[in-house]
Amino acid sequence: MDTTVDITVRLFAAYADAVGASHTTVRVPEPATVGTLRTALASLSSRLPPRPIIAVNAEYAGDEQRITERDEVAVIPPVSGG
Amino acid sequence: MDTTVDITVRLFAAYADAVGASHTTVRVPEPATVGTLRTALASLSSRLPPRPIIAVNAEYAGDEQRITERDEVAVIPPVSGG
Amino acid sequence: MHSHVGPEPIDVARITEMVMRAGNGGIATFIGTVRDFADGSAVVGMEYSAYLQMARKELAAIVAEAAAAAPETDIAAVHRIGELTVGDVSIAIAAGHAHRGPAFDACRYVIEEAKRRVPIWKREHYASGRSEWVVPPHAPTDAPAAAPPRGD
Amino acid sequence: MHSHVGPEPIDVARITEMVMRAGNGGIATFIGTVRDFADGSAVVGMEYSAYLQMARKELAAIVAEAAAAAPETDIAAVHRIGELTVGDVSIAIAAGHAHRGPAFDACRYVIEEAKRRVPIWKREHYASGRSEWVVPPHAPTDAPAAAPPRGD
Repeated sequence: MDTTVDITVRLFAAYADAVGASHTTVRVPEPATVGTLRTALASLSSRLPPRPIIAVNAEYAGDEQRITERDEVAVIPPVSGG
Repeated sequence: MDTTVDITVRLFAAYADAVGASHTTVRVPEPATVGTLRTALASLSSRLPPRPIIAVNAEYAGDEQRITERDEVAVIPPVSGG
Repeated sequence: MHSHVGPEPIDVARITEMVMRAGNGGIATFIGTVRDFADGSAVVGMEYSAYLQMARKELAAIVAEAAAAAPETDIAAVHRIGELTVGDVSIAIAAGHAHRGPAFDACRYVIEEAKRRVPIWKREHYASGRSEWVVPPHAPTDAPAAAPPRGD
Repeated sequence: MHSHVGPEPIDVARITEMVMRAGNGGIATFIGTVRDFADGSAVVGMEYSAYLQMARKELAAIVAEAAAAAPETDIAAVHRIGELTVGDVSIAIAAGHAHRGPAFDACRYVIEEAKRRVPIWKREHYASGRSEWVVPPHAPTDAPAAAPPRGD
């Protein structure tokens, strides 16, 4: 049987507005990676981009990185500071 | 008969120290130019460079520029401000 | 090295003094302020929001990278968040070095990388009453990595 | 535009404020200070002397050239002369523009050209009691002309 894991992701700025929340939970198949999470996020809201940028534990993360329920996962809109 | 003109030149920094004065007068053949003045200056002190940089009326001047007794002429050591 | 992200007003003189060591003959600074106009619209204010923990970590990493590029560079960088009004200082960076070249390079590196990598987002408040998140002109499609080491 | 050469202590905050218009989102500054060490010798002070009338004219010309390179750039530049001690600010330049690129470029242009063309000379006072005029590493053999116009 396929197992899944529920990943809670933080949302910021335009993404938080799009989803209407500062956190949301996404169900992804095990083993969960940044790549599978990005795919799952696409179905969350049509106002999120197809493959949004992800940070894990406050660091930018690539598709291969494994994630668990205990990681702090965030979806990072294109930054516009300065 | 060859005529000459006495040009008073201002000296600064290392050049003033070398000549031991903040002004000096140099006799140059008429028609006086920056070029002929530069040549005449070389004999003034062995501690001046062979062809020192000249300003006329507070602007850098090239060899072709004519000069008279009424111009403010200065010998400009390599600058080191900032 | 000093870096900070927070709601406190930025004291530019203090940031500059942080890098004024007796050996630093050259100090380059960059100050970013809220402009009154953006893309043809009158702006009356700007809200900066951040993923604070990560923004602090990322800005500190950028400052460390810039300092590593030239030995004995001192750098201070602060980004303000919250509601700002036109003319307010949103970011201040100061870099000090014995010579001006490395000071300019370090200052420039920090602002360029900060704009590329630090998770801070701004929302412009327009004179019309509307507000909008600013979309950067070249949004990346993958996680931004640290810039490659700089050569001279 | 503002430029000055004189013996008055330099107020960096004032120079910076001069270019902080509401349209200027980016301000780049350069501050030059007297270093405690030069070419391996401990320095205790520095005397700056100038051909004052020409130095003012030349610095004003450089500032005008930098401003002409990008429309709506604001620039302020001040060079101090006289006896300075270690840590004193000898030069301060601030350039403001809507965007950071032109602000950095203008600031850099002014310091590079000022060091090349403004008739100011410095004499280092060493801890040993000696004093010496500083000889720049690449002294020109002909009168320095204005730099060619910069492209972007």
